[in-house]
Amino acid sequence: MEFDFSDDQKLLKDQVQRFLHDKSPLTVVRRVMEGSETYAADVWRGLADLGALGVAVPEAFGGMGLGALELCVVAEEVGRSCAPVPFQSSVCLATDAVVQFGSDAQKAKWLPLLVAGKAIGTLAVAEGARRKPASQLATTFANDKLTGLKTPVLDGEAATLAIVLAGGPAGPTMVLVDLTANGVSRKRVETIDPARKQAEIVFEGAAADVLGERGAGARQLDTLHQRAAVVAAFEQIGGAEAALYMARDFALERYAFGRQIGSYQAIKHKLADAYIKIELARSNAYYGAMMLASGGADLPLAAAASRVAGIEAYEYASKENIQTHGGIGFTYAADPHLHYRRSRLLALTLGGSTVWKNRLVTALEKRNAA
Amino acid sequence: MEFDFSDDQKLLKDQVQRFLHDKSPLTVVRRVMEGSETYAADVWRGLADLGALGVAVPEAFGGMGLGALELCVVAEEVGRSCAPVPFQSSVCLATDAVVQFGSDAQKAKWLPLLVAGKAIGTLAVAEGARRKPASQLATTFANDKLTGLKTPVLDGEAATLAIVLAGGPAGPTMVLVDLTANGVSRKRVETIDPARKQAEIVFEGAAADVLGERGAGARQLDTLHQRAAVVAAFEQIGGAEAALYMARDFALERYAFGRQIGSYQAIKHKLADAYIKIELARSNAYYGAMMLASGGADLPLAAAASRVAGIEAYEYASKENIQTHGGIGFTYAADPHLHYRRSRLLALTLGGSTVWKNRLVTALEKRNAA
Amino acid sequence: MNFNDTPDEAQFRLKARAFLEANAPRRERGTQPSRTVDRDAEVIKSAKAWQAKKLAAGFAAITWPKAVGGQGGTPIQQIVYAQEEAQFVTPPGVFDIGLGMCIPTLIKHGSKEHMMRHVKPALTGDEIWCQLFSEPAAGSDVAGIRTRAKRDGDNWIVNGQKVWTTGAHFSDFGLLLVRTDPDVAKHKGLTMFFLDMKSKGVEARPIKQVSGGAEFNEVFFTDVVIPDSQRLGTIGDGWTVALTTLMNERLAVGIATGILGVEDFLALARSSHLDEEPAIRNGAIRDRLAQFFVESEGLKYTRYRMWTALSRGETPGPQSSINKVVSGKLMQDLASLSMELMGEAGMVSGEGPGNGAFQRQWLGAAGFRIAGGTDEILRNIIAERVLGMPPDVRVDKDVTFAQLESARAKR
Amino acid sequence: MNFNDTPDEAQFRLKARAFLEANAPRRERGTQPSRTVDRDAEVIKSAKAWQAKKLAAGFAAITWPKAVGGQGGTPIQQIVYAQEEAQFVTPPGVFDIGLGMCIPTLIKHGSKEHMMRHVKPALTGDEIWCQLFSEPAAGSDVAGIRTRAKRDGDNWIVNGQKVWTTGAHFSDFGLLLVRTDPDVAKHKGLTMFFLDMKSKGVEARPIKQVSGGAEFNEVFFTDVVIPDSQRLGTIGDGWTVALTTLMNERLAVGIATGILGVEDFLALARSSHLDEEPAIRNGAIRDRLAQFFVESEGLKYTRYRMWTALSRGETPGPQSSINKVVSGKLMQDLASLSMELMGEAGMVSGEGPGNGAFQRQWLGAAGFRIAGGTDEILRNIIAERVLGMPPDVRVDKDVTFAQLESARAKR
Repeated sequence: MEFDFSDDQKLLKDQVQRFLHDKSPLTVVRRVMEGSETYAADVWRGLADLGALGVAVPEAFGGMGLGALELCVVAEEVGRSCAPVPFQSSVCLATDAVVQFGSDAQKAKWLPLLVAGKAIGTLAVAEGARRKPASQLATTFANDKLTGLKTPVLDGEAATLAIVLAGGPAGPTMVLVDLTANGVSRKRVETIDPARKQAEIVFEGAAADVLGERGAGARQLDTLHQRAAVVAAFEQIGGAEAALYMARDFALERYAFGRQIGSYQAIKHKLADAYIKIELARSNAYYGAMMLASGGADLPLAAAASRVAGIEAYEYASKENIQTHGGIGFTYAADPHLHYRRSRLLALTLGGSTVWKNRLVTALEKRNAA
Repeated sequence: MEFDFSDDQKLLKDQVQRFLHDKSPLTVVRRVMEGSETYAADVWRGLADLGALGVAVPEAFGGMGLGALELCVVAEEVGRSCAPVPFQSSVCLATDAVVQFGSDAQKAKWLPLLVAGKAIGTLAVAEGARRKPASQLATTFANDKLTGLKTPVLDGEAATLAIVLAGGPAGPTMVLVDLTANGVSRKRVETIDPARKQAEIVFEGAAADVLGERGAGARQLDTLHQRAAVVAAFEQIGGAEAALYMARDFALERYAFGRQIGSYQAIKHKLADAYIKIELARSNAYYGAMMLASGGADLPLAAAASRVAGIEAYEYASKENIQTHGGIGFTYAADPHLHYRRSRLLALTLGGSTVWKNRLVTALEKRNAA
Repeated sequence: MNFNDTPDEAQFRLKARAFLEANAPRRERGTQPSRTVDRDAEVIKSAKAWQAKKLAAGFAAITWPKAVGGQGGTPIQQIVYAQEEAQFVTPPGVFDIGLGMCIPTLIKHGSKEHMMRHVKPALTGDEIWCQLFSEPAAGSDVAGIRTRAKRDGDNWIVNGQKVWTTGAHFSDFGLLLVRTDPDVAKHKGLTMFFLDMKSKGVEARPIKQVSGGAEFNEVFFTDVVIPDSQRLGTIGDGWTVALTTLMNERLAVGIATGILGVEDFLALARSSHLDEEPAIRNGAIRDRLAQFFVESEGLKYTRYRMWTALSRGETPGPQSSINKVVSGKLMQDLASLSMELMGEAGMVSGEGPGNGAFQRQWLGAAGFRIAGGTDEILRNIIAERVLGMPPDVRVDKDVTFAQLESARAKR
Repeated sequence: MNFNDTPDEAQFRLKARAFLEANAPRRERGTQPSRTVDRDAEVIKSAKAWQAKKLAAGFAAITWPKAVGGQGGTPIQQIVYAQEEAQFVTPPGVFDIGLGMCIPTLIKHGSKEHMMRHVKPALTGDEIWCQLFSEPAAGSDVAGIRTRAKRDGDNWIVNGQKVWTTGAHFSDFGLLLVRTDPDVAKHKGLTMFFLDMKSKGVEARPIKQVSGGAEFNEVFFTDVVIPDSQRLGTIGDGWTVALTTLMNERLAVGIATGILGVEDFLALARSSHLDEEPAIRNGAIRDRLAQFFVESEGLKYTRYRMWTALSRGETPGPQSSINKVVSGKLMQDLASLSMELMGEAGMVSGEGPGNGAFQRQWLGAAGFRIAGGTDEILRNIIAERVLGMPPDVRVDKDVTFAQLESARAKR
């Protein structure tokens, strides 16, 4: 039984944790929230220097040539620090999209840039209010040109490369767009987590490349989301633990009626419940990581379970962190809301809990039919 | 604003409460659970003497000629006492079925007997394991004869009259069967609440009468269930309050670590939550009762809300009553399990929470479309 | 059972409606009074004018005795008026705290001179009051306040900090609870004063909330001088006086407004998709919606039960204590699931379905579960006052406040 | 990451499997070991024979040092053996408490003579032990026991009552915690003994549970004589000795068996209808099923994480403390929803889908959330031992047990 990360993986985790603890405290989150930066470039550069942006990218393209397990430990630390960097968009989605579906030329062009932090990628799917089936996309790709509007796009301002899901004669197709080229314009969209800027991007005949197979965009998106769901679960677990221990520390310091509020069962049991949810999420995510790393047949099921448990843990821990802080907890000046916001962002970017619970059961039905 | 029961209705409630408190303590529940009685005949006779079995039956048929509000207050007290009597089967379902759908002759024959407690009625719908659509009933009615098997039938042993939902050439039809006549055999079925005996009833060409309209059985069943759902909510509220106060009293008596366990927030907040659920159920049930009494257009919505909240309140209060009692709570000798069992019985007899939540939303959609 | 007015109530309702029709525009169907508004000078001016008009017409201080300038009316008349006013566009209530909590405290514990001077201007809207109790280290535990007042001849010198003060920056007077003796038990060393908010050394700073609003203030006191004549009750008896104020807070009949509820959620679920079918057809969504409905209607009819008791001249039962603890979580859960129905657009806070209203509610609900009594304190209150369960163990009863503070500092 | 055995583990597994193949029938796929069985004389006899066989083959007391008769093996070997044994039909474990808790306590706190006399017969299965700690008024608060032992020369005379004693009626010996001095603080006046369960004045009566089972007993002590030579530890030091026993309880690696889980629920949902469609197509049911799955798999992989730590020779983290608090509620919720899927037949306890197994689980789960530590105690343990939060306020620390009892009596 070897159901844990290896010593090397834990070493990498510690290294990333130390770096983020030193260089990306919550004051940096606030700096991005309130300032004009689209992301914390200093933190991003540091992560690139550590190799953290390319842990799962082959060495041939500048990566560390490790795998999904290493990506998961990095994600957990990014989540813990609530870092204002385009980690999910660029590393877990765009970079992974190129690795999974890119041609040799596309890989050679983009991966070294992405790994070095010199290009920032994002995945652009949503087209405004309310969910739409992939078959109803208004953005279209034809004659190597992309036309349409995507919003909200996470890190859409910072990104230099977008993986766009577009409609077209062959059906939904994933295309790769250089956002610095002609025919692309963007503007900021205000969201609930201003530490992670989002944008509306308008494509007016922008040059685009098919990524993967023409007409296979919906299937490719599912694959990407499934893979990213596992990694995101680690990010959520890191964030949830940060929120839990922030609450615990406050409960030890704060007094009411002559006692630490952490001595009241209402607070103790609330935080015990957060701990329970986090451990359930962690155990599910470990299995997800194992399936992701090994390409196991249980990946659809394990990814869905990781996602459902990850959303639940971070949501609960972050909202009850505010509650534990009492009046101070809902002031802008205090930190708990940073995790409350981030938990919601991470719950919505890859699709919410209801959708994934349904997928989980579909995968379970399939497995049990076999 | 007159959103409460009248003084007269409260007087009736007190009267029934006093009677049940004196004559139907939980020792009587155990007597029926463990003995050979099919129900507590003494308690039932007493309720009949009070007029409680016929509060909503017209005076012409021996009833008190009052209405649904009076039936609700009686139900609450029956629930509070956990009384082992066929109240829901006979009063809320069979008697109401005859009042709602019976011919003059049927009413004249059966209502006076039912009101006097000399006949006991029940409603027989289920046909064994798992839910089936009404269109797939195996019990059939043809040529005034009924053939088939119904199980489980609540109070099926004690009952002398059954309202049976049967298939037939015209579609599902409700029929009325004298269970003391030929062609009827029954045997006891063991259930989770042995204080309320249930039976399997086999009809072999038993004489039967159409009740209401031929082929309208499914619709009539919906009507009956809807009406009974409101009354059952009061029964659930009474039971939930009994469970809550049993837990509260125990928490005041029981010491752990030198303190009453009722001084620990884990227990205090658990019981506060039970109180909250009960009040939400009560408020919903009041509106249900008002709609039932006034024949208001909101009845489908209000009945569903009453049922959902009633199930939730009784389930929570009864299971956390066991939990509050600790080790003693799961001994057979202690009383908490009596309410735990009854809460489940009342949650299942008219269809469970998921089904009613769905009906609630259907009714809400209809109202909001109008 | 019915929702009808009694003849008296119906008559009062007609009178109220006539007054409102004559003096305010009707609210458009489906719109809600805004919950957080900037109280700028214009708004304050219009609120004062409206208060004067209401008083003149007999719709201010409805339940107060005539002897102190009220209308001698019933609680149900107060509710009837509020129901009617909610259908019109009127200035925001900036007098709720003064007339609902401060002035009743003044009437009960103040001198005849205090009443002569202050009740009338408060009623006419000329003077606005705020309440200065909570402190950074004294939230749920209000009696744990540290703001000190020291005697100086006929005056008291106040130093310290209050927090969560609604309207401090536009108030004329404030009701202030301070510690005058740290060397007795916590509850014994408090004294109540009122003060002119324009006094030297008083500084109000708005607190920015997570939701973006800033209705609350921090108020700093630096050597503020308060004459002893502005003391309410005896020295050291401040906790008793504060209980009067807090009791009046509980009597205030709140109708939560501006909240997105079940109907909004239903509308959203009808127009959204989940897994390629309309979200409203999804059983999981229906299940949650039903749960929201049961809670929301349960609260509504709980309010009706309370109004019925008032209408009968009875004291309402304890059931209204469930309101905030249910509605806070409901607001939060409903908003959260709504955002999920919007997919990625659920993150957008300024536009989209409801123009960011669900998102604002989700942010605000985190505070609603805390402000005016946390969920945890409210459950304690239900357990203790309604169910008669024992209080939590109190370790702060038999020691002086100074000892408590030094024990805390030592840990 | 993988689930593979190390070479050593694989070898041990093969050995264990070979032993089991040779000595027990394989369990049919899909069947579960029964959780509550009558321990009649036949069963006890076969259990004893099986224990002797296991010991001879080197699969009993796997983790004990060889010096005391164990195998000197590792915790992971113990787990590997348990995994393999679960695939075979073997007699129920009646030695778990004796070998898991009582004998380790005897080894740590007893004399050489105690060990010489008792360890071997316990290992070979000749003698069965039970543990007599809990009392009617001392459940979560074990140190609150009232059973008294009074000194009488070289003997002690015991009077009182124990409860929740597993296997008292078929045990040969019992580990007994009693109060020897009520005039000191609660934890100080306890002393530990062991006794022959056939002693005069010992009477065991089965307790009927809500679920119908009766694995537990009440045990009454009337002037029972215990020689002082059967004392473990010093007089008044019983609590320290008891902690050894309870610590060993926590180390016991439980694999819940005989529980209906996600697969059973899925099968039921596939074959049931809700609103005329298969229940498994209903979004609300899918939502709940997914939740059950996440919890159940979460516990499974939490166990794997613990096994990994053991396999590496590390001490497992605190995460296994979540097991019971999650699985109790899961058992209850899953059973409850299953009954709902059966419609009215959900009430039937003896037949129908699963032959009443869901119904039995629903009844049993109410007890599972209590036995061996209530949900509330377990949350306290997680908060205090894992998260480092303060203990609850203790009012029973600085008073004698007699004072506590008279204070309680007075209320």
